[in-house]
Amino acid sequence: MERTVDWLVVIPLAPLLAAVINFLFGKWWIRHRAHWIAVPAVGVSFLTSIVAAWTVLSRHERLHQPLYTWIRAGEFHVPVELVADQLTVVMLLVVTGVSFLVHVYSIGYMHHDPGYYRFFAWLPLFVFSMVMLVLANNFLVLFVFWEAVGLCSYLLIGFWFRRRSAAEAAKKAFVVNRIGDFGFALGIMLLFTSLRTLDYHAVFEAIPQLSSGTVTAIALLLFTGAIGKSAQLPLFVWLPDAMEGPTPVSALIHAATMVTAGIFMVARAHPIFLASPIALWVVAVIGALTAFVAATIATTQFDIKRVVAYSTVSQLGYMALALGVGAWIPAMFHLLTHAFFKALLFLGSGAVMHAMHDELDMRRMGGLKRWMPLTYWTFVIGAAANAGIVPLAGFWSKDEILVGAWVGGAPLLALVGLVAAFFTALYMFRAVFLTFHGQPRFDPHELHPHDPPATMAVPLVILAIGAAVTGFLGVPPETGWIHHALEPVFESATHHKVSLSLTLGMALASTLVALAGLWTAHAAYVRGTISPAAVAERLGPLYRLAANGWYFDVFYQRSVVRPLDAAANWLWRTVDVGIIDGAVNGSARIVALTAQMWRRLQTGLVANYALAIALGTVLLVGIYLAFGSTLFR
Amino acid sequence: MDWQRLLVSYFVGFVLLNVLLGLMAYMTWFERRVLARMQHRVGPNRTGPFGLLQPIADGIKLLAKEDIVPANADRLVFLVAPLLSFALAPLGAAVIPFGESLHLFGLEIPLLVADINVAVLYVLALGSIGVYGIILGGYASGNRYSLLGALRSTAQVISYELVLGLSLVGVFILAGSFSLQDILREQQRVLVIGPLTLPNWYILSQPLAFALFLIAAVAETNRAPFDLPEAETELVAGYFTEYSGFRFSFYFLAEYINMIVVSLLAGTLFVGGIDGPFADGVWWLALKALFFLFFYVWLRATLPRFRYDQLMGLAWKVLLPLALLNIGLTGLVRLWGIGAL
Amino acid sequence: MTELSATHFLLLSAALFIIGMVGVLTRRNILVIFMCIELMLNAVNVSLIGFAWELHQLTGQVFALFVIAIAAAEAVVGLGIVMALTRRADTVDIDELRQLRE
Amino acid sequence: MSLQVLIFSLLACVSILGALGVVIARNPVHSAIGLVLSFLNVAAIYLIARAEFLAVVQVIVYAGAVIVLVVFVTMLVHPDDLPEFHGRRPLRIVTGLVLGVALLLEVAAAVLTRSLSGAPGPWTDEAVAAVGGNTQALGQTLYSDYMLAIQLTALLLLAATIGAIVLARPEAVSERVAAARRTLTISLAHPRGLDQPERPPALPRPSDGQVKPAGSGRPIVLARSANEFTEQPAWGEWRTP
Amino acid sequence: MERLPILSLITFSPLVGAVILFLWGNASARAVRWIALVASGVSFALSLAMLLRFDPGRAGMQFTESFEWLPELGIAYRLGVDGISAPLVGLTTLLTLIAVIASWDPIRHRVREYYITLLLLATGMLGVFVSLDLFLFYVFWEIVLIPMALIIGIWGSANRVYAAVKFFLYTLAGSLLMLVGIVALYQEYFQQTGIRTLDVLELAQGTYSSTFQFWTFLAFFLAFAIKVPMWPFHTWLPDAHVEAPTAGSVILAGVLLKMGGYGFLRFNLPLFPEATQRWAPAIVVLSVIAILYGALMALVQRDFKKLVAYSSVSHMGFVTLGIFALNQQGLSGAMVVMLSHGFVTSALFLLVGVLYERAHTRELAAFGGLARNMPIFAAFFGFFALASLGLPGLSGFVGEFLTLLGGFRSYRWAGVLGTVVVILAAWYMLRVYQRVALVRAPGEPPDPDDPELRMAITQGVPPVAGGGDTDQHTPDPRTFPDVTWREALTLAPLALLTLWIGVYPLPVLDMIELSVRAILAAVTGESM
Repeated sequence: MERTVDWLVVIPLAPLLAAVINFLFGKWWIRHRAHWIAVPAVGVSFLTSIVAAWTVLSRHERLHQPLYTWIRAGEFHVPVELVADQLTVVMLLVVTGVSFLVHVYSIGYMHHDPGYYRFFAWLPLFVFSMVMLVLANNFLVLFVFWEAVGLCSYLLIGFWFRRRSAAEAAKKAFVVNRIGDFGFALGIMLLFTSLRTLDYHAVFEAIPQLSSGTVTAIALLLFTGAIGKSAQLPLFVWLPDAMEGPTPVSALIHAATMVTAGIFMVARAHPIFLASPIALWVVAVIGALTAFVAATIATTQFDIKRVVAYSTVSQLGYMALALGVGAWIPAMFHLLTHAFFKALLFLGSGAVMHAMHDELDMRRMGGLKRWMPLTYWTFVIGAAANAGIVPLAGFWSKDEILVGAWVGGAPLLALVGLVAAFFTALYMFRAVFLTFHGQPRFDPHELHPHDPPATMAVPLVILAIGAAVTGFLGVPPETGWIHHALEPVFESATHHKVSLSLTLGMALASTLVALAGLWTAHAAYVRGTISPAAVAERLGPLYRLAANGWYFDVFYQRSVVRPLDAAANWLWRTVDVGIIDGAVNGSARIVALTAQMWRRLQTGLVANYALAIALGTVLLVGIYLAFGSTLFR
Repeated sequence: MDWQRLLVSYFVGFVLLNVLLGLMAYMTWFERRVLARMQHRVGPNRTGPFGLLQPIADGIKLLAKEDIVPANADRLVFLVAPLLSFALAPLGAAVIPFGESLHLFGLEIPLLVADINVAVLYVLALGSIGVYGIILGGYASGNRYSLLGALRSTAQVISYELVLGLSLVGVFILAGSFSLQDILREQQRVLVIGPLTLPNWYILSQPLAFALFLIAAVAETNRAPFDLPEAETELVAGYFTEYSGFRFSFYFLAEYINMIVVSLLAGTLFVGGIDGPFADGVWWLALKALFFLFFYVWLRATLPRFRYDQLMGLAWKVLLPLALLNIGLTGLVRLWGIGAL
Repeated sequence: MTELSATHFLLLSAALFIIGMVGVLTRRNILVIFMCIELMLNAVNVSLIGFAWELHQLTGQVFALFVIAIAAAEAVVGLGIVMALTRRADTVDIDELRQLRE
Repeated sequence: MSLQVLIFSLLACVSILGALGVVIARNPVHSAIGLVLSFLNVAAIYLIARAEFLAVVQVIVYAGAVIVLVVFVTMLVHPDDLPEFHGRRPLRIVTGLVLGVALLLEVAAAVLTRSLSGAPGPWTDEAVAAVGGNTQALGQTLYSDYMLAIQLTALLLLAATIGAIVLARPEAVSERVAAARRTLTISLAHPRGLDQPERPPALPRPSDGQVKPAGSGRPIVLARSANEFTEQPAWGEWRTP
Repeated sequence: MERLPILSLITFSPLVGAVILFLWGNASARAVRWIALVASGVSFALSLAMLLRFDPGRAGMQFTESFEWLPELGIAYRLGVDGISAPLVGLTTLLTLIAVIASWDPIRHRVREYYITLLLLATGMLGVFVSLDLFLFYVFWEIVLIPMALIIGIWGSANRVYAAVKFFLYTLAGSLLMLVGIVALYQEYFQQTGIRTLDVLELAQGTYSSTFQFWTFLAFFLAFAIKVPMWPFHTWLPDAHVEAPTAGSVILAGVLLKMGGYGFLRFNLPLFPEATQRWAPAIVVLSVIAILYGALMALVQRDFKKLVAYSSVSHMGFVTLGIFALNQQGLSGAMVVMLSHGFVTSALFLLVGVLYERAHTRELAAFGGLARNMPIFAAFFGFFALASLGLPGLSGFVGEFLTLLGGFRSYRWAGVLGTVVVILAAWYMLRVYQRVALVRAPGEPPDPDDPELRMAITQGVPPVAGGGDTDQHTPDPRTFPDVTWREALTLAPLALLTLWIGVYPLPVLDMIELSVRAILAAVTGESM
């Protein structure tokens, strides 16, 4: 079942080499030829992934390639091994596939940027990191590349480093991710202290030996990492800000691949979660809440990329919900479909921005359908897929999640999901209508929107096709291709028997909800029968809550950042300089004062010194005379 | 105990002292006559035949003069200083051997007051004590000229004493003793080098030392051309400006006695002392000393006075290194056995 | 006390030494203090020579010789210091020479 | 009481009197005379102790060199302004005397209550005579057993000589020391001297029409010709033409 | 077997350079620099050879040299390295070489004296790491002190004398306590066995009463704790770093702090196993405080160097935490942290030096937007900032993770609290990176395509001016040239090593492994 191969390393190595070459020689030599290195490299990686996937899926075997031992300290032993099982190859396909398309798209999109080579260094670096994350065989290596993708995210969000907003967003993304990593790292440490190993297989074997408390702790700590990376409540705040990066980055990292690392990790570690019902429950609740909260926020945003970003958060919430209720395969299925349609949506909005000269505010768009039909149609496909309109990809996967939640013992959460689905359709089509329909709210004489060039258009089309058809990988529900493919991975998980009626009922419900959202959006932004302003007015505080992202940022700023800064400042000025250093300098001063006192003995008069010498002589001789026989013998 | 020997020594010393004083007196006459001849003058010739009574007349004159003590003077020191000078001057002669012992009245009478095994050092020590006469006299006069003269003299004497002492070290090395008797005995040996038969006088083996000794001795006795302490043109009369009468004469006497003693010493140390052709005896020594005394006068008549810095520079920069060189060379020669003369 | 012995030397030495010490303690003129120090060194020599004589040793004399040498060195340096001091402070009164204080 | 003791006592008495003279005399030159007296008598005592060489050395070095130097220096430094002429310090004299008497008592007690306990050495009078006398004996000991010590002493004397030269000629030496310091010293001062390099005060511009005052407050006047220059008074009031 | 005394050669080749410089009084600055370069280069090359020939399969001392020095006192000239000291020797020679190169241009006054001091310092540091005799060790330990104080006090910036004196007295106080400890140990061993020795390995064989261990441990501990420095003995460090010249900071952070950690490993643990166990919890508390405290301090610093200095405090907290966690991961991790900190913090100080050379200020507020005109600088800075905040794949992570793991195993709370610092480190490091390298220069307007500008135009929100309030007038960072090739030459090897340790730390870990295991066995009393 397990086969050792030596070509698996090509998948990460090709993008790594591209990244290194572009980084080292890009600025002075390669410059605008950078894509000639990066794109083929990722292509190679993608092709190799296909080979790997074919091998794994058709032959039902795990591929395995040991590389080297990374750390060895006592019993702590961390080898770097590449392992490809079914879960991995699915992820590999998504990662390398979407990456390839985004790379191609970037050739056109980033063409005029002075940091072109840099972009084509960081992007393959990200591919490398993500691929390694997926291929890792133990938790520490997973963690390493977990952080590495975070780094790439930092580099790419802050790509336009001259913008304050971009720099701030990058920093925020990294630090917030680090909060999650803090938990993740602790989880790994606890895992190691409890089990003396970090290897997936060994860990999963040993899980039953642990007490339920420990397992819960481990699971929750690991999930903290996922919260950070996959932008779950309450750490999702970084993701919308991450839109300051170039749009291809948003598409690739902050929609399709990196943010799903958390989902992947939980899925990868499912034996641990399965051993802890509490942890699963927490995952599900956080997922559902995230889905709902992010959907409400998305509804109120005007920045097209932010809408899509919050949509991502919301969709990630769905996946987490799926994980929490034990619907592992639907979670991965949604991950897969989401990758396509979210990448599509981002690239589409990128095309819009491209055409609108970096305008992001939907209130200054409108009527773009006329000039950008290709973009329009692909965007609509993406939006519909996201909104879960039959028969596009999102419909199938989201439906499975809701079903899974229902049967997984959390009907309430399924209902929350449904509500969120309404908002999903609402904000998605709000974006479509505001952007492409109606009259242009800009001066068409100044701006001449047009469809993007081929390098950008081709990926859009391919992704649109993907967004349209990938859903059928999961058809029929419960027994689709994807289910068969991933079955071996999750064989230990319990399977709920799902009745056909439930499936159909849920499908109907979600379709209705989605259509309701679509109708509402149409009414509000096309027909104008509902005034969004009036609704916002009516809802008042609720609207403001959503529009301000539920005040998470404000809360963090007020309760964490500023108090910490103030406390540190106080510590520095009072404790460090005042008390500790004060004590040091104070003791020095005491010595100096004492010395000043002693100094008076130093009269400078030779006569006095001579007198002291003579006195000493007299005394010594006297002592010698008196006690000499006893003292000096 | 050997009271006898003590008495004999005392007697010899008494005789010697008187001879010295007499010699001293006629030394002044000798100097004046020779100097006058050299300067195409006549010199003292009125008092007695050839002016031979002149020293006596001078002596009477000086003794008859008033003994003036300046008001500013440090009285006690002023009075004692010339005595000190005068008293120390003839002591040096006590260690100079004037010949083999005489046998008179069944007694062995050495022609030598005291045979000390550190005789030469003793002479040097006397020289260094002698300085006090000058410096105290100059100081006690309460007069700036005197003080300056005294200071000059002190510095000069100390410096040249060093040269004097070091120049003799070569002799000591060869003789292996500080005792003048031993040194004399060494020189009485005969040196046979091939066809030549030479006396083992140290002037032959230590010519450099001899030259140094001669120069240093002149300076040590404050004679021309090193008579800076009493440079009349600059310092009135140096440290004895304020002295008059017999106290002045004490200084005067001391100077001439010193000259005689040094001449005797030079004769003993370098040219064999009583050793000479035909028959050894005190006459040889007298002859040699007379030559050195003549040399003193000759110098005075010939050479101008040194400038002070030249004087000191000569001592420290020329003579002292030469003396050290001489010591080193002599030491090496002695070490390699060539000097087993 | 009828025969000369080291005790005599020692008593003389002690007397000279203590006279010197008292001089050092009581005088103000740095030059006189200097002389008193020489006196003390000399006193030490007396006792050394006394011992050497009594015990038929030369070590005492050797050490006396070293003491003399060192005294000479000390005199040279000391007087040099006095010269420098008077050149700077224009006094030989140790009560006015207080440079050691700073 | 033997003759030896008699002579010894005589010499010792004179020597102590000389020493007392050193301490008591107000005039340092008198002190020096007392000291020489004391030293000479001590030298004579050495002769009694059969240390002829040392006796002579004592005279040459102590009396002839050291004290002469002291007297010399005494005369160089203000001979008319001696501290003792300005009064003595009674308290200090009392303390000094008390301490001196105390030490004297202690030492006397030590000397008189104890006896010599060393083993007699080899250098009897005969042995000394056999090698040719005190000087030869001393020389042999000195240049065999004390070779290193005597070399060190020589070194010490050299150092002292150099030190004395340095001290006595500060002006010439300071330059030489500075030159040596330039090559062989690590200075602790900051290379830039001051933390904030002090700017030189701005020079008055020619247009300011002011003449920079010289040290005495006299204006510097540029002479246009040699005649004019010689007419300016070197010191004193400035003459207005 | 007659072998080359390679450790002596390594240790004393800088000294030879110093002596040559000392004797060659009028050497030109250029000649002086080249001589120093050759001397430190020889030392470095020899240490490389030593490391290559080092046998990681042996736990004991290697390349030992020994000859009696003062046999009556049991003092001998004993040198040797094991897995703990060998990497530190390599680190020292490398950083010395780098310090020599880094001082090439910035030091323009008293060049000869400077390099003499630097080379002397190098010998002292190397001696500390290679000596196996407590006497020798102490001598070298004190030798280090003086040149360092001189470097700070002479070639430092404005407040240098205060900093130098503080550094000197602070560390001297500690080392005097250590001297007391050494004497006590010597005496105790003598009384027990009748052998007078100062051989560390032999002394470690002795068994001492627990009271004795308790106090002697404390004496040694304080010396090393001040050197490390542990909270609350750290206040000399920011002052010393801020005032020291760049190379001085490099050496100070790169090597001197390691001497403390090395001291713990070499002396405190093997000599006083019982006391180590008793003291460990208290020390772990201090370490955790140091880790968090240093990070918090770094958060609010306005002076670039001070920030790096406080981050050093934080990092060295990891070292002590790892050591006193008393398990294999902790100890190995502590060693790796020491190496990593040596590379990374030194590089950060070099980078600060690069800026200081151009701006003559270290105020963070004076900088901004350097990534545009100094891309190589920004790349290096970013690299080392990431390494400093413990990014996996770079050296910082390996050590920190191992120490935290070790701490977590022994004291769960310590591991948890210590791990918090990964957040804080990211925060302050990225903040300063943004401040210096990103965004714009102070007072520079936004670029045309910047949304901030658009906001300014459309909504009337004025753009936030770059930079901050500075008291003094500083040159415009936009005019700064990028790093020179010489500066790059100092940074590049450190970057490579950082990457190497991060990616493939196994050779180093293997080198350390057995030695650490031996120490652990001594402490816990278990057999290997």
